[in-house]
Amino acid sequence: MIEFTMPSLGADMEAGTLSEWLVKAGDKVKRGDIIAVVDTQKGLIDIEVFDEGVIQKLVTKEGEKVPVGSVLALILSDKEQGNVKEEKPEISPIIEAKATEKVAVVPPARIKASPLAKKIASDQGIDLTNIKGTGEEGVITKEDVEKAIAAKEKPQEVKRAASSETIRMAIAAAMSKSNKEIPHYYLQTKIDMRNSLNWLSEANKQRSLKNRLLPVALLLKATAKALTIVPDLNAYWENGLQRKADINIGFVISLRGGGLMIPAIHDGAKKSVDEIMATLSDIIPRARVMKLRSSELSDSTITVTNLGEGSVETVFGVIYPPQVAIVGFGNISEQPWAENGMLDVRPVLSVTLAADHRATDGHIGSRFLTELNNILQNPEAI
Amino acid sequence: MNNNNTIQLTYREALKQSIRQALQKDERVFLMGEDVGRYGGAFAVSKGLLQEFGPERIMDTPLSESGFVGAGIGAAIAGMRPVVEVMTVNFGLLAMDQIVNNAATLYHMSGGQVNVPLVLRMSSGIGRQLAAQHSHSWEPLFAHIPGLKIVSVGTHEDARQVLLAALEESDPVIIFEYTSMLNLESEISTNPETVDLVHAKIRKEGKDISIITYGAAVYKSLEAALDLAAKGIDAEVVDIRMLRPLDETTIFTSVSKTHHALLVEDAWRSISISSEISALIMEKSFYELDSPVQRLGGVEVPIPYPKHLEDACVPQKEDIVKKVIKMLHHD
Amino acid sequence: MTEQEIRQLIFQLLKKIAPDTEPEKLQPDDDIRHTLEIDSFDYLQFIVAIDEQLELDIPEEDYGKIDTVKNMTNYIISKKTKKV
Amino acid sequence: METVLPQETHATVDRTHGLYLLQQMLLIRRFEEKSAEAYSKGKIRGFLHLYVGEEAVAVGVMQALTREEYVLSTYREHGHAIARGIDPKKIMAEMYGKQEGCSRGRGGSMHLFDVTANFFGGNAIVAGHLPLSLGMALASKKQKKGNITCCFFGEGAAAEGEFHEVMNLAALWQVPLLLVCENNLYAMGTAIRFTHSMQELERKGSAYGVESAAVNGMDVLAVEQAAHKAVEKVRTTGKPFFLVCNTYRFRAHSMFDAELYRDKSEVEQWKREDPIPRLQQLLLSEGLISGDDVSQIENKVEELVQQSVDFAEEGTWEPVDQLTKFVYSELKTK
Repeated sequence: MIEFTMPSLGADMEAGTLSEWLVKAGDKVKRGDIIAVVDTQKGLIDIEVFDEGVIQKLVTKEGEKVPVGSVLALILSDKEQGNVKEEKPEISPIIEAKATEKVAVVPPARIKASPLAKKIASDQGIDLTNIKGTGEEGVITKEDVEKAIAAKEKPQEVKRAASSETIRMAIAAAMSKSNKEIPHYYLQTKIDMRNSLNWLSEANKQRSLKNRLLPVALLLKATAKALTIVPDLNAYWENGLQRKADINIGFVISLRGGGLMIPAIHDGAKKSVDEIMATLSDIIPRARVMKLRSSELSDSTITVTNLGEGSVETVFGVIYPPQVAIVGFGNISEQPWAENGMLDVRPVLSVTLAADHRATDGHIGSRFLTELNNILQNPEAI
Repeated sequence: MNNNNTIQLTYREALKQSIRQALQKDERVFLMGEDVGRYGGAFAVSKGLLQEFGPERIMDTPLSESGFVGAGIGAAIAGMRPVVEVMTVNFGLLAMDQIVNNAATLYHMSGGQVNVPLVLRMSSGIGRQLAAQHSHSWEPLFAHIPGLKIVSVGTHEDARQVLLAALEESDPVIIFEYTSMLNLESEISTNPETVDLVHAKIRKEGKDISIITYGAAVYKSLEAALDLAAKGIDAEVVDIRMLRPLDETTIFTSVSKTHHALLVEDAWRSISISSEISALIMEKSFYELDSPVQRLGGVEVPIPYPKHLEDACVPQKEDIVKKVIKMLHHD
Repeated sequence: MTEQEIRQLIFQLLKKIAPDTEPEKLQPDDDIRHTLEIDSFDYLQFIVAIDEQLELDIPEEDYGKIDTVKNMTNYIISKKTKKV
Repeated sequence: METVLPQETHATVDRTHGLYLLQQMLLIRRFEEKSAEAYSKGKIRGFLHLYVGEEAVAVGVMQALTREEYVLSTYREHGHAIARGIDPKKIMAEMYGKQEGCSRGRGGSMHLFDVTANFFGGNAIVAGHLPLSLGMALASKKQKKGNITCCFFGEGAAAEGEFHEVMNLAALWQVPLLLVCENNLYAMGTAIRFTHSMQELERKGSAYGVESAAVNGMDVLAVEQAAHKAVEKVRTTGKPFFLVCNTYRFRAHSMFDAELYRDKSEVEQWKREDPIPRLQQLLLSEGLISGDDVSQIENKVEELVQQSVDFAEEGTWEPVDQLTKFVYSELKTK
């Protein structure tokens, strides 16, 4: 039996509230499926499963806050099911076919609930499979059922509202910590985006409307590539510098109602610009409704903030601990540009780097911005 | 209660006062048993009563448990109100035939013609390092028998009153008194209510769990409830008091309120009063339960002599507290 | 499709992409993105949605022609007419 | 301490009383023979212990007791119940288990009770009722009621501890108790020589300071006379008396008994002592009664027995919903 547990979505996360189950006992799940939504300080997070099998039992009930590591559900792995099948005695083929079908469904595990809890649940039409027992040996008690009833009656909007509140608190805490603990240094440069935008324009001509690339996709790809050359910025500061193998760029998404979501774009260096664009298309709408996967929220190794949509030219970011750097992209605007003694008008992007001085020095930061520039000057090589 | 005056007295003194009052109240009442007269009672419960009431009312008997218990039954049949003291319940076994085959059956097998209004007092229980033959808690053994009424005196109030209530009965009543509590002092009202033998007594109201108990475990349970209150658990302590016939209603009402039941007694746990109540709760209050009924009873061993082993034989306050915390998942 | 219908469709799609905005309050000449604070990504989604609904292919270089409700309406009408 | 009682009696009885004694014994005999028949037909179940051969004891002792005395008996008590004057119809109905029985059918053969006759069982634990009789006598003493308690038991009971406790206590407390031991020589199937070290049972009384006597239990007139003397003693002294009636049971211990423990010749020999022909012969030889009287008695007894069977047959079964009655008193008696 596989235990599906409350994931640790961040070093500072101790507990999460299971907001919603997207599966029920008996459902088949495969690696990567979103099976639950958890409310954290960072908002509602879609929790994915990393195993294949059949949900045997939902242990934690909706609305319940449990510590990281608590069992949320039990999953019967395919392998275990296989065993079940193998143990089946040989019977007539027709019956066997039926039996096999049944094995695939797997009868839901017996739910341990107190007699009183069962009675209340039955009276109130509460499904015990979705309730996590807090009694001895995980038995569902009267209190658990009553909480489930209360949760059922509570309108969903209230939860969401509470969520943005908690997001605000989380940002406040993280940023205060950052400013208090991290000695930032700031670097800024301007990049001529003519080549990049031309490349994008050409690229988009060959793409259907749906698949068109936005400049930010290229910028993220370039950032990832630059980090492969300057890996010290793709790291955590935890008892010293801990370089991260994967480059997962946390991309800041502002929520209209206030607050931020920072989903990670996994393995940015290995993804093509198109793939990064596709990832954004997937992630951004989900971030807007605060439905991100656990790994997307917990895995960022560096952050990119892109405030260039408005009229802001330059953004100096605050590092999200324990990361050691944040890259800020401003507006791409036409500016006079001098090159080889000639004055021209070019689309210019203001790029900043805020980095943790404990982890790196300006020299490293400078190298990163230089590499970024080089990459954006030769987009075709990307 | 209008009268708020209280009096401090020992369990022993409360018992004695009840006997004295019974003797004063009804000419038919007499006390009979081993060493109740000249010796003053094996545990000094009847000390001074011989001088006060004379040898006709306070009768010393030889060591003939079957003989004098049977004589008590005969006297009761013939219109007296005998109070027969069996020095300790351990010797009660010698009178078992009289109790089981005569006291309990005569009313029935005579087709309702012969009443046996006998009161049998037995000191009982563990706690004085008296080892295996003198530390029995035989309440379940006697409570098994239809036709008998079994009362357990768990508090000073009851020590003062139960005998008087028992003498109002037309059927044989066995009263269990607890040797270990004799010197215990407590305050009771100088104008105590008459004990209502029919009903179990809620010694402390609570809403989180019902601790259902009797006898020497009543005070332990009350102390445990006090400790639990400090931890935020509001335990109800139900003193069953009458072990047969059982007041099921009070038990079910309490369990319906708290949804958790812990049964505590000194008698060996298996085939005990707790076993019976547990089964009754399953049968009749199952859907009120929010956790399995739990029992704390005596360890299944003849009682050993050393104090620390003796203490370990029966549930103590700490065991009750621990068990409740575990049951309510409060840890 | 009338002008009115096109406007309604625009509002409807904007509302879908940015539920907490009030597109119907847009003045005909308001810059859609700036007024509603829609970023490039959402705007792209919006254009994709228009395309899906009306089967219009809006090339990237035309993005400048659809910055206001008025311009967009006109653009759509002209594109649809051309098609017919 | 032992009182010497006459072992043989002659015309110490008049016609009326002689006929009465004869009829009582004959009634017991015929009643029990009918019971055995009913048992064989399955009408009576459980244990059925017959008193055949011992009738002189119950009938003889009972003549010395007033209606006020308390009487307690054993599981072989049909004779005592009949001699005590309990309606044979109610006794037969009780054995049938009908609610018209003297114990509402709750007791059966071994538990005949009739408080109106001051008859307190029908007690089936050997010697178990001895302490009760002691207590009842004690109560009478305390209440200064003046009645005595008479307790019948077998020689088997005299081996029980309770017999000894009661002898001791009764003497100690000086209560008006007549202890009547019916020594029929067998405790179930074990002869007295295997159960008592001292087989002259009356001698056990002296150890407790209880006045004792033995009498030929096959002679109703002797028993009656002895009982009168014993009762007189108890009544006047207020002290217990131990009367041993040596007798013999002609039939088996119970209906299901192969009688492996005794020779048929022994039984035949004792049958020559049968108390009923013995009295009948005496009354006839003394010219107190005639052959017609005997026939009349026979007919009367036959009629009474038949009536009891008819009554029992017509009796009703107690409804099962009343099963749990008589466990606890419905009423508090003060």
